[in-house]
Amino acid sequence: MARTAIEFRNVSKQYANTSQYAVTGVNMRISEGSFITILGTSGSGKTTLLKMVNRIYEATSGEILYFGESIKNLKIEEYRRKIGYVIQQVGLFPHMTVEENIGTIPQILRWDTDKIAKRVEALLELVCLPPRDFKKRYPRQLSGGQQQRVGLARAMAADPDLMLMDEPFGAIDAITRQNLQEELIGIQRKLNKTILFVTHDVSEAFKLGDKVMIMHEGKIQQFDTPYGIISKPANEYVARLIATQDIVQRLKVLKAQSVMLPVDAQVSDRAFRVGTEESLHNILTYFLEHDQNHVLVEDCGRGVVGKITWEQLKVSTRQGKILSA
Amino acid sequence: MINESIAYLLLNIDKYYEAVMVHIEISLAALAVSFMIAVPLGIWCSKNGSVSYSVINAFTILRIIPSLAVLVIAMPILGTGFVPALFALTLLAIPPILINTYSGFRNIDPFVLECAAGMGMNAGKILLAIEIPLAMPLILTGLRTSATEVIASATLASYIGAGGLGDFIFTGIGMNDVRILLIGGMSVALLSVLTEVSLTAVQHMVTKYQRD
Amino acid sequence: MITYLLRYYDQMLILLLEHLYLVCLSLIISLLLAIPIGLLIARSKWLSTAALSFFGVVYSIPSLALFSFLLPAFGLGKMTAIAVLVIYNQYILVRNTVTGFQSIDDSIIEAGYGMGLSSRYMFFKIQLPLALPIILGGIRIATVSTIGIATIAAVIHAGGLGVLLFDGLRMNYLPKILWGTILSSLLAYLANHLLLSFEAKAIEKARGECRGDTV
Amino acid sequence: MIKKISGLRMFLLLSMAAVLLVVTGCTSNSASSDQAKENKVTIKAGSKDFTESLILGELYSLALEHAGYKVERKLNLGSAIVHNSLINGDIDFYPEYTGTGLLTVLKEAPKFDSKEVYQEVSAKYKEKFKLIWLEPSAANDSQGLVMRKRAAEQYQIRTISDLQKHASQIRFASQGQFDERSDGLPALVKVYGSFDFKDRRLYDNGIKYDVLHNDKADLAVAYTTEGELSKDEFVVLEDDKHVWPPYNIAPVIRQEVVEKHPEIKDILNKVTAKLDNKTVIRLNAEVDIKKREYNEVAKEFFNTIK
Repeated sequence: MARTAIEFRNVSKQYANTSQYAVTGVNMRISEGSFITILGTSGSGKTTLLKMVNRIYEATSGEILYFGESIKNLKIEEYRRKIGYVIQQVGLFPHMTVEENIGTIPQILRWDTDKIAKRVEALLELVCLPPRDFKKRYPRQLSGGQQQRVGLARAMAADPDLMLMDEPFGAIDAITRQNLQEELIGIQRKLNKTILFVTHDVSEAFKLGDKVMIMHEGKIQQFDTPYGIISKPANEYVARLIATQDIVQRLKVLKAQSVMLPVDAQVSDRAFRVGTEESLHNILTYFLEHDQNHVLVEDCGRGVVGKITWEQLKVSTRQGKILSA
Repeated sequence: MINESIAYLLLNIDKYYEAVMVHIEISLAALAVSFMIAVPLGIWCSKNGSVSYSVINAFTILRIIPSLAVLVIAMPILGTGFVPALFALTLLAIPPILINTYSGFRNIDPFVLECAAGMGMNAGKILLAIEIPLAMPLILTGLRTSATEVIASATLASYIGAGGLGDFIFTGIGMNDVRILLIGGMSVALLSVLTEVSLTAVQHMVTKYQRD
Repeated sequence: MITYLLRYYDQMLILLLEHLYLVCLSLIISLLLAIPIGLLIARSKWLSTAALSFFGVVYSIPSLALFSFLLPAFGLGKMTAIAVLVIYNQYILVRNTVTGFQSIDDSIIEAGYGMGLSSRYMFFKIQLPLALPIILGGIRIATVSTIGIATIAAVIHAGGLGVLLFDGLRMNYLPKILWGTILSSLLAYLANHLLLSFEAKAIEKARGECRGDTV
Repeated sequence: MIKKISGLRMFLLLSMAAVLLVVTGCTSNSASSDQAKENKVTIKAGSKDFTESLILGELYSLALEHAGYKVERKLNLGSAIVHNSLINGDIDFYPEYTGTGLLTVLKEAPKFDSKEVYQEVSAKYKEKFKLIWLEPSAANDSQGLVMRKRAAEQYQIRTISDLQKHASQIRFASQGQFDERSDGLPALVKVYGSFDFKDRRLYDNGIKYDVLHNDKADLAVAYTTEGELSKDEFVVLEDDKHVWPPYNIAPVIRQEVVEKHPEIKDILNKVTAKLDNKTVIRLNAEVDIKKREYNEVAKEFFNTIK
C-alpha cells in the first residue's frame, strides 16, 4: 500500500476582504506516486487548493499534512524545495540561461558543479530538449512549448517527491500540448512522482489523471477514476460537466482496460490486439473500419488480459450517456 | 510666516495677478508652440525610420543643456523679454512630446492598421481616425512632463525680463525675504499641480476605451 | 572665446570640478535615500501612490525657490545646494525604483517563491537584476537633471559651472555664458552616455539577450 | 551584476575623492600667499554680489594676504544676507556703503553730509552690532536712476521730479529688490509722490544697460560708480529732493577681529585711501566693459598701490 503523500483535513480558505470561501471543508488523501488532476472552471477553487499545498496561500482553517507532518511545522523554504512547482506563465528567470534556471535549486543546495551539470543535461534530455543546443539559451530565445519544458525540468531539478502543476499547458498550442501531455505521462511512469495537476480542460484532466478531482464552488464534487466519473457521475454538476463532451470525445478518455471483459491468458484468437491504455475512441474506429466485432486487450509482459466486443462498447457508451443525461 | 505672506500678497494683488497671467501665458505659449512642432515631427519620425534616430538624438542632446544656460544664451541673440523666454521654454518642452508621440505611433499594433487599410480607409483617414486616437494617451503623458518642466523653468525667465511668478522669487532672493519667496514658489508649485491634475483628467477621458 | 579659455582655464577647471563634486555627492546621497524608500513603498500600492504624489509636488517647486527656502536651514553654500538636489532626485529615483520592482512579472516572483528561494536570494539574484535597467534609467535621468539644476546653485554661493553663467549674466559677457553652457552640456552629455552604456548592459542582462543567436 | 554596481559605486567614489583632492588643493594654493609669515591667522572676507563689491572684496583680501594673513574668500553674497553673515561670524568683514548702512540696516532718516552719515553709522554699528566701520573712501557710489540720453531729452527729464511728472510715459527696468527696499522706490515715493510707470519689468542687474541700449526700457536703477556710466549714452537723473544720502565705501569689520589684530585697520585703510570715484569707475569698467575677471583687475590695481 502506497503511503499518503498529501492529506487535507477539513481545509478552508477565505481571502481577505471577501465574505465567500474560495475553498470549503476539503478532506482528502493523495497517495504517493499517483497522478491527480484537479478539474474545474475558473473560480472553482482548484488553483487555491493547489497553492495551499506549497503555502503560496495559507489555509484559513484546517490542516494539510505532507507525509504525515503538518506543513505549518516545516521550514517553508526547505519544504518548498522538495516540491516541484510549474505554473502556466512558466516564470523562468529571464536573465538566466536555461542551464542556470534549472540549476538554481541544486546550486542553493550546494551540489558540486559537476553534479549540477550532469543533472541539467539529464533533465533536458528527459524533456526532449537536446542539452547542447539549449543549455546556453535565454528564456526569450525559446518558444512557449520549449519554455514550459524548461519549467518542467527546473521543477524536477532537485528530484522532488511531489509536483504541483497549475494549468502548465494552458497557454500552449494544441499540437505542442498533445506532445507535452504524452511526455508528462511518460515521465510520471518513469519516475513515479506524485503529481497534482490543475486544469480546466476536461479531456486533459481525463487523459492525464489516474484520478480526477472535480471542484465547484470551493468544494470537491467528485474524486474518482475517469471511468468511475463517466460511468457514475456523483451529482448533477459533474454530469453536466462531462455531458458537454460529446460521446466520441468521451470515448477518447476511456481506456480499454476500463471496459474489457477479463479472459484467460491462453487465447489463440487472431483478432486485433490493443494495449490496456488504448482509448475506446480508437477501438470504435477500428470496428467501423474493419467490420470486426471484437478486439483483444494485451498487457505488455502478461499477454492477453481481456476482450472488448462491439456490443460491450455500445453498452458502456450508452451507460455513460444515460447516466450523464 | 504664512500670514505675513498673505498680507504681502493682498497688498500687491495687482502685481501678483499680472505675474500669474504672464506666467500662464508664457507657459501656454511655449507648450502650444512645442506641441505644434513636436507632434507632426514625431509622427514624421515614426514613419521615417532612417531619420528618426538622428532627429530624436538631436533633441535629446538639446534637452541636456541646462535650461538656465539656454535662457542666458538665447538673450544676446534674441534680446530680452518674451521671445527668448518662449524660445528657451519651447526648446525645453519639445523632447518629451516628441519622444512620446514617436513611441505612441510606434506602439500601434500593425494589425489594426492593416485592418483599417483593408476596410478601405486612406492614409489620411487612418491617421485621424485610428492612429492619433491610439497614440493620444502617450502624447498627453509627454505633454504633462513638458508642462511640469515649462511651468517650473518659466521662473528663470525673470532674469531676462519676461516677467511671471519668477519676479517674486527673484525679488525674494534679492531681499532675502521669505514672504515674497513663498508667494512665488508656492504659486508655481500650485500651478504645476493644477496643470498636472487637469491633464491627467483629460488623459483619463481620452483613454476611456482602455477600461471596462 | 578661445582667448577666454586660454586665460581662465584654471578657474574654469576648478568650477567644473566643483560642479562634479556637487553632482556626485548629491547623487550618492540621493541613491542611499531613494533605494530604501523605493523598496519600502513598493510593497503597498496606496503608499507608493501617496509618496510619489508628494515627491511629485515637491519636484514641481521651482529650483530657484527651493534653494532659497532651504537657505535658513542649511546656510549659504554647498550644503543647501546638495540638500535641494537630493530632494529633487527623490522623485525620479524613487519613482523608477518602484516601477522597476513593480514591473517584474508576478509569475517570476511566484515561481521563485514556489521553488523555495529565500527572500534574500530572490532580492539579490532575481528582483534586483530585473529591476536594474529601470533603476539605472532613473539614475541617468537624475544625473542629467542634477547637472542642470546644479548650475542654479550658484545663486546661493555653491559654486560650480553656474558661476560662469551667472557671472556672464552679471557682466553681460558672451564667452563666459557660452563656456558655462558648453561645459555643463558636455558634462551632461558625457554622463548620459556613460550611464546609457551601463543601462544597455543591464537591459541585455535582464532580458537575457546574447549576441546573435536569437531563435 | 552586483559586481557592476559596485564598479559604478567605486567609480563615483574615486571620482569624488579626486574632485575633493583637487578642489581642496586648488583653494589652499590660491589662499596661501607667496610670503606667508609667522602669523597664520585666517580672515574671512565677504562681498556683495555685484562687480564693484567683488573687486573691493578681492582688493582687501589681497592686501591682507600681502601682509601675511590667510584669507578665506566668501565673496559674491546676496546684498540682503551679507550683513547677517557678518553678525553670525560667517565672514569677518565686507565692503559696505555708508548710505546703505544708514537707510537699509539702521533704518534711520536720510542725512546728506558724508561725515555726518559716517559718524552716525559707525557709532550705531558699534553699539548695536559690535561692528567697526573703518575709514571711508572718497568714492561715493550713490544710488541713482539712469536714462538713455535720448529718452531723457525727448521727455525733457533732468531730475527725479521731472521723472515723476512723466512717469506714465516711461518704461522702467527694475531689478526686483529696488521696488521693495526701504531706500529704493518706497523712499522715492515718500518724497516725490507716486510713480505710475507705463511699464515695469524685472531684469537681472547685469543686463540693465543692454536693456536701455536696445530700447526695451527708458529708465533703470544705477549705482553712480558703474563703469557704463562713463559712456556718453546714459545720463543719471539728479536727486533734486535729496532722497539718497552719500554712499561712501568702507570695510565693516567685526570688533573682536580688530581688537585681536589691530594692524588690520591700517592695512585696509591704506587700500580705502586709494579709492576715489575715478578709480572705482575705471576698475568697474575694466570688468563690465572690457569683460575681464574681477580678481585679475583687483590684482593688477593692487600691484600699483602696494
